[in-house]
Amino acid sequence: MENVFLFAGLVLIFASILSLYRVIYGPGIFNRIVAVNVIGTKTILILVLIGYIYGRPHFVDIALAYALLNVIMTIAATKGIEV
Amino acid sequence: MIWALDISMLIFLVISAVAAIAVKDLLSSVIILSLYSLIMAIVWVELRAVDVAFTEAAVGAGITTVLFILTIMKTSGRYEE
Amino acid sequence: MLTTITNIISTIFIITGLFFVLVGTIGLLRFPDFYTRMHATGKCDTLGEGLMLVGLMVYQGFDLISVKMLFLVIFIFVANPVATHAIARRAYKVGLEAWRLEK
Amino acid sequence: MSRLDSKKFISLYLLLFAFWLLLSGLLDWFHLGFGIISTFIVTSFCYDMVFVSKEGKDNPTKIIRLFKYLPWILYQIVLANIDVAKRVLNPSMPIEPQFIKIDSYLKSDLSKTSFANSITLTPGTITVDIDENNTFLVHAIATAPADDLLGGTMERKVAHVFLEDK
Amino acid sequence: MKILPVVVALLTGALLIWAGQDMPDFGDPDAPTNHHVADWYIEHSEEDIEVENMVSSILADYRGYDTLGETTVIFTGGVTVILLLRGRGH
Amino acid sequence: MIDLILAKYNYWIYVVLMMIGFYAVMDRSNLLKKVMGLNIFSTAIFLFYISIGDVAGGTEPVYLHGVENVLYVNPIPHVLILTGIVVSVTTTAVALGLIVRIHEEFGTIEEDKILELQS
Amino acid sequence: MKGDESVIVRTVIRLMAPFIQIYGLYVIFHGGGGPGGGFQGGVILAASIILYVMAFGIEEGQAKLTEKINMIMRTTGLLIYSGIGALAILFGGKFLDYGAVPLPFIHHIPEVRAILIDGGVEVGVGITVMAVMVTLFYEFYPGGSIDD
Repeated sequence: MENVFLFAGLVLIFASILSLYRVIYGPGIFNRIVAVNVIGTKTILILVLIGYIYGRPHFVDIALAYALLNVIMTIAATKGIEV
Repeated sequence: MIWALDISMLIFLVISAVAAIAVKDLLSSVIILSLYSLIMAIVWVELRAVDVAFTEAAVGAGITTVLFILTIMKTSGRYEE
Repeated sequence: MLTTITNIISTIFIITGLFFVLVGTIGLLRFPDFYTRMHATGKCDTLGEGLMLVGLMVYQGFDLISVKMLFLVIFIFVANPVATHAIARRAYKVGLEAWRLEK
Repeated sequence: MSRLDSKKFISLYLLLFAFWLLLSGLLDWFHLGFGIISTFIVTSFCYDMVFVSKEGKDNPTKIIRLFKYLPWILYQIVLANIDVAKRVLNPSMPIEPQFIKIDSYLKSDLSKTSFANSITLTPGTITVDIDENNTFLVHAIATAPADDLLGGTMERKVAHVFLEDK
Repeated sequence: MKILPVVVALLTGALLIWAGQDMPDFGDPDAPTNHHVADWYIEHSEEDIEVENMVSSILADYRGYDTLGETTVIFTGGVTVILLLRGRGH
Repeated sequence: MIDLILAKYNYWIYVVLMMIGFYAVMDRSNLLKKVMGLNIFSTAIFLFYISIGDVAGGTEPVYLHGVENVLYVNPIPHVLILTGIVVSVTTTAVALGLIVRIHEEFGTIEEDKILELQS
Repeated sequence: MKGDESVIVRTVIRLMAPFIQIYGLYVIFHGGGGPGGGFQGGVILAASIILYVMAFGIEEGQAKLTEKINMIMRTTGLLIYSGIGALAILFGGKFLDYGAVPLPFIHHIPEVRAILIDGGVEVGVGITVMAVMVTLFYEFYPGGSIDD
């Protein structure tokens, strides 16, 4: 099963690197916020999967905390754009 | 095989650091900086520093980004001249 | 025997989730404007990551860790659409033009 | 400080304490004691945030109906993803984006929120804005899903869950 | 783009790379850093303090002074920002 | 040579990150960019410390019960870096406060213009 | 500045905030058993208040957690930490030597130290960090600074 988790982690990182294109070149601030939000939700999964790869899965706490704080980051970023 | 994950994360880290410095729009730069710190959190879980990863996730996503954005709002300028 | 079956089920869940996540990423790259990109990310990421977490829950069995992952699934299903809505609303308020089909 | 409603307070306390137990899982007196104290602090800090008085009637019926609603919405989410996958992977990309407006008769905050989240998760539509007159502004990716939404099936189902049938 | 900052940054980097050649390998279990106090902490921390997380026990007990100083630093930072941004014009 | 690069790759990444941060602190005239460069610089140093304490094949420094002869990662750098992160956050907050104050005083946060205004 | 988020964001934040706070307190009290501790829990607690202020506006937030209570909490946390250290001197130990503090019913010294770390020191750090972070946020938020 470790190979499945490792494969899943690598595919998620590949998807994040594809999304990085939108972060760097994406026209305008909104595309960047969307792409960073997407990479953030992928990060939650990568954190859980690394816990399983190392065989100590009781570190889901970090992923939970990150999920909570990702929302704050997104809402704060949308607030920073003046209407 | 974990080294593949490690190396790709590190390259990701360098790219996002360069992007954070090079982008002209200040708000975009702050958002890329938060991306940088979340990649850093993954690197620290890989190096088995769980507490440090927790702190970095909390600080990088929660506090530093919010403070930077509020400063940009107060200094009333998104674009660098 | 039982372990093999659970492993196969969780692998199926994880692979399906990965497929949807990849579709969302391709949509993020391919769609022509901001609002249509939100369609790809808002839906595919939510379901893809939910499916992967369910697969990990099946692998883990029933204990406190899988309960925490259940919280994570619920949280993603509530928070992801709200984040999508917040970004789209601010873009609409700012007056971002939507892409239309050229006739 | 508004008036303390003891029923709301106790139900929120029990809910949060159950959440604490599921997170902690340690049943020794030390952690249980801290659980009781911290749940009390949080409950007294935000007792007026979760159960709002105008939404507080007949909660058990709502929960039963919510569980009946969940399978349908999950099925719709899967349909939505297959729909997006078809559109993304098709080389010609069959999309014609448009904005539509829906006048809704939903009243409470909770039902509006559920309706907006359901719109975002189901095929081809995302909620963009909601104004004071309960008008939802929806971005649709093609004409067919927009017509589906204007048909009003989902609104009726959400209204049924929150006891707000017309 | 001015030339001086690039040169200074590259020089510093070259110096660090030159110095880094003598470091022990990455992830080497026999590196000297992993064997002075670290072994003692890993072996004895659970007998001394009934806490599973070694980082917590070192942070709050063996190196309690550090953490007290850290908390003081946070407090001072908050007070400094208040002094900078509040109540001007007096 | 190739051995040297592969055996210590974390160290070289830290050097690269540090150079990026250092360059930003020196070259950018916008004060916010300088603070961002400072953040990147400090994270590079943290990466160096944690890399020193890493042990290949080790596990997290949380006790595993019921298993003999577990190899744990060195916990001391983690403790030092926790303190370091906290101090870095406080430094950032104070620096941002100073930037807000500078903007109120001079009306700009570009270093060149501030120097012009002062002279 | 008033919060200008839509009713959807407000409702979700209103429903989520108590759970985020419980989670933050859980992280503070379980610093010994896994990852976490005072600093991380304090930041999560502050994050819940930051979310509340961003959705409902600064006046609502400062009515919930007033500047006076915030000031008291800022100092209380530091006082708890150094107070436990001073208590150890009072009972004949050295400064911050938790084992010297006598607790009722518990005389096993490693357990005393564990309890004082989890329930005393981390709580002090958490309270200080939370109050300072909220203070920073109030000061930087447009219209949040109080002139007295």
